[in-house]
Amino acid sequence: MSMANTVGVELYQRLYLARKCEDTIIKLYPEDEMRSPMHMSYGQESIPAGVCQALKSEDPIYTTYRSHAAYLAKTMECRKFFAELYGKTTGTARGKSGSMHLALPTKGHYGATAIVASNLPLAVGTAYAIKYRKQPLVACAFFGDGAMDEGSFWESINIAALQQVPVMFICEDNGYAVHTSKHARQGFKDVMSILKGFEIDVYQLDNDDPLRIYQIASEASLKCRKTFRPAFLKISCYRYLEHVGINQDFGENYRDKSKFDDWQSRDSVAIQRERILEDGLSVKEVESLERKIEVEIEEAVAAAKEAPEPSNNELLKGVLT
Amino acid sequence: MSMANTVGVELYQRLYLARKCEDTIIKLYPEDEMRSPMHMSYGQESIPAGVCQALKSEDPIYTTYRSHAAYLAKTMECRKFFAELYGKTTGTARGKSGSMHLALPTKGHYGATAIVASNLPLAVGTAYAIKYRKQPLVACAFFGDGAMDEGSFWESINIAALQQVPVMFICEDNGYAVHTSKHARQGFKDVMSILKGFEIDVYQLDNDDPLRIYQIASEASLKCRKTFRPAFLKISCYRYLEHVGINQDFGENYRDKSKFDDWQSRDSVAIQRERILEDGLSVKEVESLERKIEVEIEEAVAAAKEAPEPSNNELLKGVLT
Amino acid sequence: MRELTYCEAINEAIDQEMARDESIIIFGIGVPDHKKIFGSTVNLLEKYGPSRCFDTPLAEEAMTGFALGAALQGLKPIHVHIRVDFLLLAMNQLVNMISSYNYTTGSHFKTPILIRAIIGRGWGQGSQHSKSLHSYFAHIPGLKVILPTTASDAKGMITSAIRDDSPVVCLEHRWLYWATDKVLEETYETPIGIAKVLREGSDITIVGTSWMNIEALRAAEILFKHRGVKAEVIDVRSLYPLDADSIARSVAKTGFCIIADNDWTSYGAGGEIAALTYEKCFDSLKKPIRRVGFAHAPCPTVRCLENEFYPNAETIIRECESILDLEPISLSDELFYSHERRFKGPF
Amino acid sequence: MRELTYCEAINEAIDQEMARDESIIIFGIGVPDHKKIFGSTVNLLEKYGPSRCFDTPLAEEAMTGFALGAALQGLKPIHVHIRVDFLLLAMNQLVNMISSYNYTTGSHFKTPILIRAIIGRGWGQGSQHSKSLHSYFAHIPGLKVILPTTASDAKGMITSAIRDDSPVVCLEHRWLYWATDKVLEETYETPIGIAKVLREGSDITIVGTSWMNIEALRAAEILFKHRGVKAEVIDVRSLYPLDADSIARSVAKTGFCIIADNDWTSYGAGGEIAALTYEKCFDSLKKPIRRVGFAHAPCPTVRCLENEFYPNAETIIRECESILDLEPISLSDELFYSHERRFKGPF
Ligand SMILES: Cc1ncc(C[n+]2csc(CCOP(=O)(O)OP(=O)(O)O)c2C)c(N)n1
Ligand SMILES: Cc1ncc(C[n+]2csc(CCOP(=O)(O)OP(=O)(O)O)c2C)c(N)n1
Ligand SMILES: [Mg+2]
Ligand SMILES: [Mg+2]
Repeated sequence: MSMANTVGVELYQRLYLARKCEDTIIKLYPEDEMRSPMHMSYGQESIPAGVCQALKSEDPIYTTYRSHAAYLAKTMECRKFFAELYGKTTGTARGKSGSMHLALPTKGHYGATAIVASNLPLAVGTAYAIKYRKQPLVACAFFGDGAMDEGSFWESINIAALQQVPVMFICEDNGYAVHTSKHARQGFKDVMSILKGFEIDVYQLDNDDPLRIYQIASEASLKCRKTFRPAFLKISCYRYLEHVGINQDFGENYRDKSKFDDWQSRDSVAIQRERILEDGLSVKEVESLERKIEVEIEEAVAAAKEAPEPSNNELLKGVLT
Repeated sequence: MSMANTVGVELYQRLYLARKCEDTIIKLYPEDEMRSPMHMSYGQESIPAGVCQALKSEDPIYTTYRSHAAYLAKTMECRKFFAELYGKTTGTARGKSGSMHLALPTKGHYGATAIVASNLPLAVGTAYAIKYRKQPLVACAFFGDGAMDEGSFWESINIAALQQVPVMFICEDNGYAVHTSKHARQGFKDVMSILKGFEIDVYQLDNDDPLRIYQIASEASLKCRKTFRPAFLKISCYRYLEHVGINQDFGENYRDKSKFDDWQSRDSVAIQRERILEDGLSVKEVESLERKIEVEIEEAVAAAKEAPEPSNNELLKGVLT
Repeated sequence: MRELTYCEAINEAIDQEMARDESIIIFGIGVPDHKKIFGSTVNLLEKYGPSRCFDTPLAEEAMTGFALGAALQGLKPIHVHIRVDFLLLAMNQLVNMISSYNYTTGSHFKTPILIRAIIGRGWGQGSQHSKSLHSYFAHIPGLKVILPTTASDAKGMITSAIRDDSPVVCLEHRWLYWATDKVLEETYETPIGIAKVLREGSDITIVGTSWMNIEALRAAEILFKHRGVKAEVIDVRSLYPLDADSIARSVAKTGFCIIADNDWTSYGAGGEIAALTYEKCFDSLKKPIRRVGFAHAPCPTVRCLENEFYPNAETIIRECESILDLEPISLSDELFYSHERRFKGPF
Repeated sequence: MRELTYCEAINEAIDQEMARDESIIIFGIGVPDHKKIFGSTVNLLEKYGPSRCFDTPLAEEAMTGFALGAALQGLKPIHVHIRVDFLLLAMNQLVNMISSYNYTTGSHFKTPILIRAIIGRGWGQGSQHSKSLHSYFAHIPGLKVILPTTASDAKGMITSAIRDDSPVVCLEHRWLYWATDKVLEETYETPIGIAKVLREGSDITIVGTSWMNIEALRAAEILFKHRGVKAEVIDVRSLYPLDADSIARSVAKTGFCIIADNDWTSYGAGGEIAALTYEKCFDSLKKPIRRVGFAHAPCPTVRCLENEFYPNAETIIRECESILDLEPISLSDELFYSHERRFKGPF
């Protein structure tokens, strides 16, 4: 396979892993064994997939409670993932984190946070440490459009721009904070024109084509590593399901089902599948790598179900470091 | 006197009152009877003077701990002012506020705040109430360039822009937060280009000519009252004295004395005095209104010194409303 | 009398007050959306329009200052937070500004602000969505703090809070939302600062805050059934002002006291209640007071650890047995509350 | 042994640690300016350069998160606040993030963060520059909280705090900055979590936090001089972990206890200390514990009301007299500490 080809395939693997893991969650959630509120990435997978494809494994990332796709795309593993959702000792946090605080530092995943906008300053601090320690890394924060409402967002952008540290801000702009449209929250028309005023590089994409995201993130991270100039990427996307939970919620009138149909018609997972087929992979090859991922997931779920729950004394372990 | 003339004279009265009150503080502070940390307005009087000249008496304003000029310019009274600095029952808060929390709601002064950027959201909330109650008012927040570092600043701008409420944000840009230059705090070159992206009107002035400030504030407040579109004014100024206290501090090397000389050579109080003389007032007339203010101040100080201290039971009064 | 759920009672209080007084506005993230803050803000947008009931940007600090600014211009703002944890972003406005604004500026203003925040146990929500923080608010001079437990108190105390010229923080436990109680149709005030005996008894006093009252009542039931122990359950209802006298009266009678606080024990509200009760009942207390609360850890998510983290009726029963020197009751046949097995009232 | 001021001791601890360990950085508003946080950060910029000692924008929330992010990448940040009141802007990062970050993400990290904040009484500073808030920090699982009183403790405890892998909040009372004490030149650790007897006695125990220890010592002096009362003064030094056993040992001996906390009493740290002490000394306590603290009001600015607001040695003496049934001592000839009449040590 050519280089471009490898990228395309890896990108698809990240996408497919995320999509299939969430399909599995949707299937198994009603069993009531994963007792953790699920903020599904469904439909938004391509941003973390594209960005993580551009990052090195050791590049630290911070994500939100809408954590699944970013975790899976960054770590490319799902055993600890499912074990954590099932609350087992084999999970990322031995049952203490659930869906909202996933982390796997050995793969550069530094944690997910359930307080909106709280992870941006962490990425800036990590970037400071990276620069101070002369590491060839870039730190990365993923967040939703809701984060831009918070003061912490602006403080973080300002500090990063002031300090010129290698940090990438990735805004997953799905247009809503829970059920509130950005038009009901934002006192501006175009945030990019505002952000351009800071000493950072800004990039924008109005669709969620995973390859374009990968390309932009590659360019941005390359420059950011070299120049220490922070980068801001705003990428549009669409949440297929309700804010939290595994169902659709188009009956609630806060958003238009036609928009969903539109986004789904250019679903990023499907697009990327087409693309690698066009790139020369045979249907068989694609199905075989899909099957491999599905088997991994099946095994991960089976292992998670088998694994032991934490014992009671786990509760007080690790309160102090 | 012509209309223009009246404005010029009133403007000068506000300036002179502020300047002379602080001269008096400088003179009497060493007696150690005013036991309140003083963040002097000295040199920065023209912003509150110009803006308050443009406001109605009932327009609510919020200020910072650098409170003197704004208090005096808004209320045009100094008896309660000095009484408060002396901690007397006749003060604005019967000795509970000192220099940092002055307020006189009957004159539209809604309070001074010692936590940077904390008063911006109050002005927005007040503006919301004004609009809701259909009052012909505009709310106004004064703050320093340091406030722009805080998340609360950005949240407030965003909310005001979103809600389109009659609020004016007045940035007294003296270039420093305590001893830290804005270049060591700001990740941008030009905040105005950033703020323009919000649904607000922005105005900038790179000197502190009181008449220009009055004109800009008049235009801005007129428009703001009519359209409910928030206004942002950034006006440059220079703090003559140390951050807190009554002395100069040019020996400390964090700022250049030559800059001070430059600003002082076009001192706004002096400029406005020239101007009213040019406008046709005689030296005698000017001196007479100066003398009137001086007498007021002398009487206010004497009265403050005479007035009783609060009794101990004042301590627990007013904790709950 | 009709029965309402706690959630309906909250809604009715706000609705009736908003109908009565045009200066009341209500806002917060999600307040007018279709979920209506677990249902507690239904109909308000529809009845009072978007200028009195509105959504906000995610900006807890500024929107709290906004509430103060609106109050100073004559409005009576109600600010709602779907989790109390988000109020940690607004502590500056609450503690440095709202609590002391009127005092420091000379008592010229009124600050009739009600801050509603939902607390408590969800369902694997973890450490950032499970705090209580009532001791934080109660510590600050100038704030009143209420935690209604029953639906009738929810209506009456929220009505009082809205009418109060001081800022009030109201904490509503999520698990109480389904609990029903007889609630008067007409508007009424339940005074803030008076504790309430939820169950009378003479053998031991259990002082509860919020949800822990439900656990205390269940514990009292079981203790009576198996051991004939008559536990008196006192709902503090309001932390500031605190009705320490009512608690002391009960403890003077029973000689034993357990404080079941819906929070971490260490440096929590239970310490204050204990200290005051010891002071007032120094001679009548027969044994040291026991405090029951969350384990000293962030809240974990997996159910088995969550169950370890949260105290419940069983925890209280075991403490009672220990303090009263009773043999442990076999609890295997008793049912306890859980996310699936809800307390639904009536009281 | 040399004497250092408290301020010099803090500076020496940081300086020695920064020399030893390149991963330590220190920052905060004004940290490198010429005032050097009342002198406590002198020489650091000069010695370690602007990448290890730097100023920041006014952005308490984000800079606190920054500290956490830097720690997760292997640095040991020291974040300094010239007033603890500003930390109210950072409560989200401190309570929702720093305290629980390692626990909730599975204990893969270390979080060696030291937050220094100056507390206490200035000079007419008023309500927004005079809080203590130590009970806030101590309430949260995952945070350690220290309040050194003497210069030698300041050096040793800050050294321990910097080396600690858990986040530590260190509160430094402004009026202690001038106090001198014998301080070892070489680096040393003073373990966190052990109380210290500042003055031995057998008649009554006075437990102090921060500045209130100085007032307690003065009270003890006067009580002994006039009434022969031997008060034992115990400095808690660390609120979390709290050395409740040492306090209990003292109270078991004396039978009487006063807690003098440098904060509002209501729902403050004194409640926790009292509750634990009652529990452990239920049989030995001869009278209820008295708590001494700030008046329940925002701090006013005028001196006469400030003096009413803050407790001092006299307040403690009066409580001792009342608890021990002594005639009031005439205090007109005694000198007390004030802004002008500073305590300067040595201990
Ligand atoms: C500070 C804070 N305020 C409120 C909430 C409640 N909340 C959880 S998710 C959310 C919406 C966030 O929207 P966005 O950032 O766009 O992310 P999305 O869910 O769309 O991915 C809100 C308001 C929160 N978690 N944190
Ligand atoms: C939130 C907060 N952080 C820090 C401080 C300490 N502080 C007091 S004044 C000040 C500088 C503010 O500068 P600016 O806003 O430019 O106002 P100026 O003093 O120049 O008028 C600082 C940092 C504070 N009062 N509030
Ligand atoms: Mg969104
Ligand atoms: Mg400034």
